[in-house]
Amino acid sequence: MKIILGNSHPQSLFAQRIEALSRQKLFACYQCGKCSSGCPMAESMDLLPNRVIREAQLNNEPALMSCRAVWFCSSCFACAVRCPKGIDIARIMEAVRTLQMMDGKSITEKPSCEDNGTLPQIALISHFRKFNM
Amino acid sequence: MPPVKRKLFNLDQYQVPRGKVQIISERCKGCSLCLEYCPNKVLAWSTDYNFKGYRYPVLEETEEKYCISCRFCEEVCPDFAIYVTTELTAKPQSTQGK
Amino acid sequence: MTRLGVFICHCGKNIARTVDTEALREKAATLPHVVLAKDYLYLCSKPGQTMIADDIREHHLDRVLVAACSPRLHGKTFAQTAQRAGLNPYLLDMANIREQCSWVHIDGAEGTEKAFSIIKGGLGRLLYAEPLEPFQSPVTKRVLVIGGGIAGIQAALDIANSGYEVYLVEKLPSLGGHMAQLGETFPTLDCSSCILTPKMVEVSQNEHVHLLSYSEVTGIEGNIGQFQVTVRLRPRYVDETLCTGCGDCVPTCPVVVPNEFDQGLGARKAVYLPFPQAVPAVYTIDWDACLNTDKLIICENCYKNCEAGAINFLMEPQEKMFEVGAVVLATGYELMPVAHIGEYGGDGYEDVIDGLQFERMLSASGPTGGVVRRPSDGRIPQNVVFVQCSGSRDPEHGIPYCSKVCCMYTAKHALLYKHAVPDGQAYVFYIDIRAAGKGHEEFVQKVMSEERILYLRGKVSKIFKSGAKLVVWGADTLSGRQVEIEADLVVLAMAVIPSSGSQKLARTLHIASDLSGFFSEAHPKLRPLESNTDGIFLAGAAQFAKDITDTVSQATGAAGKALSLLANDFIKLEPTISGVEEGLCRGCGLCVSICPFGAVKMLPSTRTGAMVAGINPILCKGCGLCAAGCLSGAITLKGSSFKQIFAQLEEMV
Amino acid sequence: MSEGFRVAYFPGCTLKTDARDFESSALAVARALGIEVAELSRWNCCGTVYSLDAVNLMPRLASVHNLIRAEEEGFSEIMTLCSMCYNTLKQTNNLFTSKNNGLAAINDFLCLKPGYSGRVKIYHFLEFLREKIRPEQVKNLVVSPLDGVAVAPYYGCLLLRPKEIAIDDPEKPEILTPILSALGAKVIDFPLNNECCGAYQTAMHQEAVVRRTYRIINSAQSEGADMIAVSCPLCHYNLSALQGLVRSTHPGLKAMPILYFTEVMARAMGLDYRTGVRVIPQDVAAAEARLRPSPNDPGREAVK
Repeated sequence: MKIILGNSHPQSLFAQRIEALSRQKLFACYQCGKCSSGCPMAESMDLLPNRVIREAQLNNEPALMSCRAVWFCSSCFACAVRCPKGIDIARIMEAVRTLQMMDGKSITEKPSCEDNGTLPQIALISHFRKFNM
Repeated sequence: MPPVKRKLFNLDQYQVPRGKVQIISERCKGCSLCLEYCPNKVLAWSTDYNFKGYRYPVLEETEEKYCISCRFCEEVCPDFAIYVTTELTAKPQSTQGK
Repeated sequence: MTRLGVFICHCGKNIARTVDTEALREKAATLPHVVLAKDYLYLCSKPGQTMIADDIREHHLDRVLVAACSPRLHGKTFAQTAQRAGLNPYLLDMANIREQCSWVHIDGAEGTEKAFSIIKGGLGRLLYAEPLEPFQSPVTKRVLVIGGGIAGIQAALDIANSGYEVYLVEKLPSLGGHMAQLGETFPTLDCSSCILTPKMVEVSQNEHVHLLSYSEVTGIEGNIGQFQVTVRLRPRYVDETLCTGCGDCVPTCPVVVPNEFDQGLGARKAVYLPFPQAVPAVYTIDWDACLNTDKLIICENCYKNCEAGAINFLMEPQEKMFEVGAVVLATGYELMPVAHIGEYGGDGYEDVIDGLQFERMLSASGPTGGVVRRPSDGRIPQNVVFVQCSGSRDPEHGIPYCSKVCCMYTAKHALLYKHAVPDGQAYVFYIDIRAAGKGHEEFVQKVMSEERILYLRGKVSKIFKSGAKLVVWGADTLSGRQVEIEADLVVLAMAVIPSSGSQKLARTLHIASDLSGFFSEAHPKLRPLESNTDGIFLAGAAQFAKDITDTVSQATGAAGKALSLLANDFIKLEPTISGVEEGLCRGCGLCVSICPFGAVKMLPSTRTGAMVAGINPILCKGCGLCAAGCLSGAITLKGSSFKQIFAQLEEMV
Repeated sequence: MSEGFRVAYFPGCTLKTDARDFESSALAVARALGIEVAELSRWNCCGTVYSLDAVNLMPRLASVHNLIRAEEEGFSEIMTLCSMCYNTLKQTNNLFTSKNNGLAAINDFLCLKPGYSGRVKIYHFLEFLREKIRPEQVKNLVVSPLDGVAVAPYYGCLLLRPKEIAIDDPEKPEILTPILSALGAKVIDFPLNNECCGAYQTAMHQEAVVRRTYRIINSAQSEGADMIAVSCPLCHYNLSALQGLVRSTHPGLKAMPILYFTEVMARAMGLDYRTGVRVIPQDVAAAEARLRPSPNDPGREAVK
């Protein structure tokens, strides 16, 4: 999909919402990719973390609203401690999750706890709290 | 993680002198000067005693600890009980110095 | 009776657009003491200047106000005009009605009113101006060059070849600096030491060069034209004049330590020549490694074997003092330690090395004889990963700036590795490729296309050991994939930082350094070769990371700056400096601690003998801090006296 | 033994259920070291995860409640065992040390007098051990040293990141090294010891977590580890309970015992702490049993 930038571009509103929710400077990112290099969950992600930031910089709302990668982020902050620009990428992931949830797109999968009675409550509660607010 | 100690690539190009320590145990009166000053700490006390009743130095060489033939023990010994003959040059096993 | 002249510049439309210059002229003409008021299209033009000069003579003007642009731009121009007309240049002042007036106002009436107020203020200030004369100071025709790398060598040669004496001070036992460590140089791949060694020899044999190796500058007093330098010569414990460089001392030396010149990859003895081409070619005893101490001579093996009798364990450090007229700082750089980067293993992995260590491996005279080997087991590495921006462009963990040379030397490393190990694989992780020099981009393109080196656009997140291999976690942001490489060797292009002694030197020399520790230039664009202290010039990586080409250019430039200073017997200094009214000085000494240039000292008064402030006119930069700080108003900044400033304020408000 | 001191202890949900051995071993170790542990008389869920949403304050309430409880009971410090509780409480508390922090809004919302002051300090048990206990004190209490057993401490993410709450260097953690060494263990520093195990993703994206489990255990194993010591019930679950699933794709992976670090301590000190609720796969339990029969081992209670 070609992104048409310019006056018809909707004034980076989506990017601004992400910045407001995460309190991170999206445009400090120079796309070095270090977050993606070390992300433990990136194998399962459809967009690498640096791409998530890039799409936000491009104000590409459709791409981010349908992005599954943010649901694989386990907020381990490996990206944040190593980011050369001090951007907390986990917060940006959370912001995109929040925006997706506000849009009613969140709970498409249920925890698989029914078929695994041994799951400790810490797993259930944290999963619930992280993804179902 | 402690900083790595790298092996030195061209160690084999360097040789160090190797001395053979000769100890005349019966002259020794156990003043310990040689043990104290040996820079490579190749000397140790004997377990038995000489006829004067003193412990005397014995050689304790390992891969890393060998006589480098500085001959300082010769100089400090008040009883001329120790001397060194430089016999061969050895490949250095590891880094040394103070 | 004061006869004032006011000249108002239109600066094309720059001023005239929002300032009614004609009305301004009419109003200015009515001000007290003004005998002539004129406006003109471009006063800085030749006809404009001629007009002013003619009017000064014709109308016997004794003070002139030029209402135009900032004095920073044309202050000198109009001062010269005044001088040509026979008027003391300090009796001509400028009123800036452009930068903060016409440029920032949209409304014409407002602009004109503000311009008038500025002119009134300027006239008030001018009325109390005093004629000043510049003074002179002699120039010692010798130069001190600190640092014996390629920058210092080049600067010293350029100065010496012009017939002036040079003291070249090098901290280490040999000249050469980092360039001597390099294998081949980008983008032409000529052998670094082959092009450097002749210069090292040349500088050491030049009759005008006093080479002080194994020495450090410990003190500098004085000022432009006359610096008194103290150099501490560290004892080599080998007499330079007797040592023949035969090397007979080495085999019997029992102490083996890592060789700094080989970046810790090779060995040397406690008595050593850092590298075969070292200049001066005399041996040095590393007292920290030697078995002997100041109190005890334990080992005399080298002494016994030296037929020239050059070994002297009792050598003492020496101090040498001399005077120079100018200083060239060429203290170079070093690499940020790998230990800084925890996620790359810190300094914990033998097979993670920095760029300079790789250079030593590539160098034919290096510890591996030019063969690329793994430090851990000596094997030829089949997979080599190069990581650019290790510490650079990383304000959170390293340094914020781009180290400038890493893109190029990494490309060169990859190429030389492929030449050495044709069946090996080299990978380069990069964020951006910065190859903005002559032939640089072409070189990188060649490395990519001809050598088939895989460039991966992404920063490495983690390096760790797995068995005998190193695992590199990276990303290829172009394909949007994570990348994992099992490497035999990882070369980190560590950030270029100022050499470790440079902060101490900056304090010794009273010169400024930037946030990163590099010496600050006097102006980033127009005076890049000069420090903020007159007479001290900058060359090479001491000012900022740069490659050999740029270093040599800057060194020659700095030498040129020093030479143009030495071409004068005297230097003219601005008279707009502080002066002390001794009768008012209470001798509190506050000004001494305030002065950032060390220009104020407490001296006994010539009249009363009491301790009063004295200004060294050569060191004083005319910043006015002492005048502002003086509790009894004893200090005046000439050309900006309190009388002048208050008069200006009074007229304006 | 040093003079005793008293600390407020926040257990969290899992330490009262699945991870009871973690709590009981920690309490036994603390008692042996002269630390008086006082459990908060009232506490609720820590929130389990720290919400990264900068705008919404609601997710912080669970943590704040606990902080208020601590102040009510006169404590100025809270000690935690579970890495997740530590992380969540500490991050929430850190929020209140910055300006414009929302503390006033939260206190207004809670309508509690006097509300939370923002002054409670959060510690992890490991920090207590580092700061208040000398390794020799631990060593003195060891009755059956772990001679020869290679223990790999696994820190995961929650104790080390984000860096504002890190109890150690996030890239080179070694806070457990002196303790394990004092027990006589050979400490294995493995490169993935600070990598995330996948955490709560285990509930929904189990296959992704199994991949993590494999990599982490494999890394420790190839460095020669006999067992892994953890500090988080979630890490424990992911590394221990999922090993069977790992072996379906990586049959070569040997069973790796996963113990809480306090269990390792308690065993070496000869303290009885078993509560009998451990849920570990059979083969992991077998590997653990092979590793080192403890003299006063009350027997294995491997379930599943």
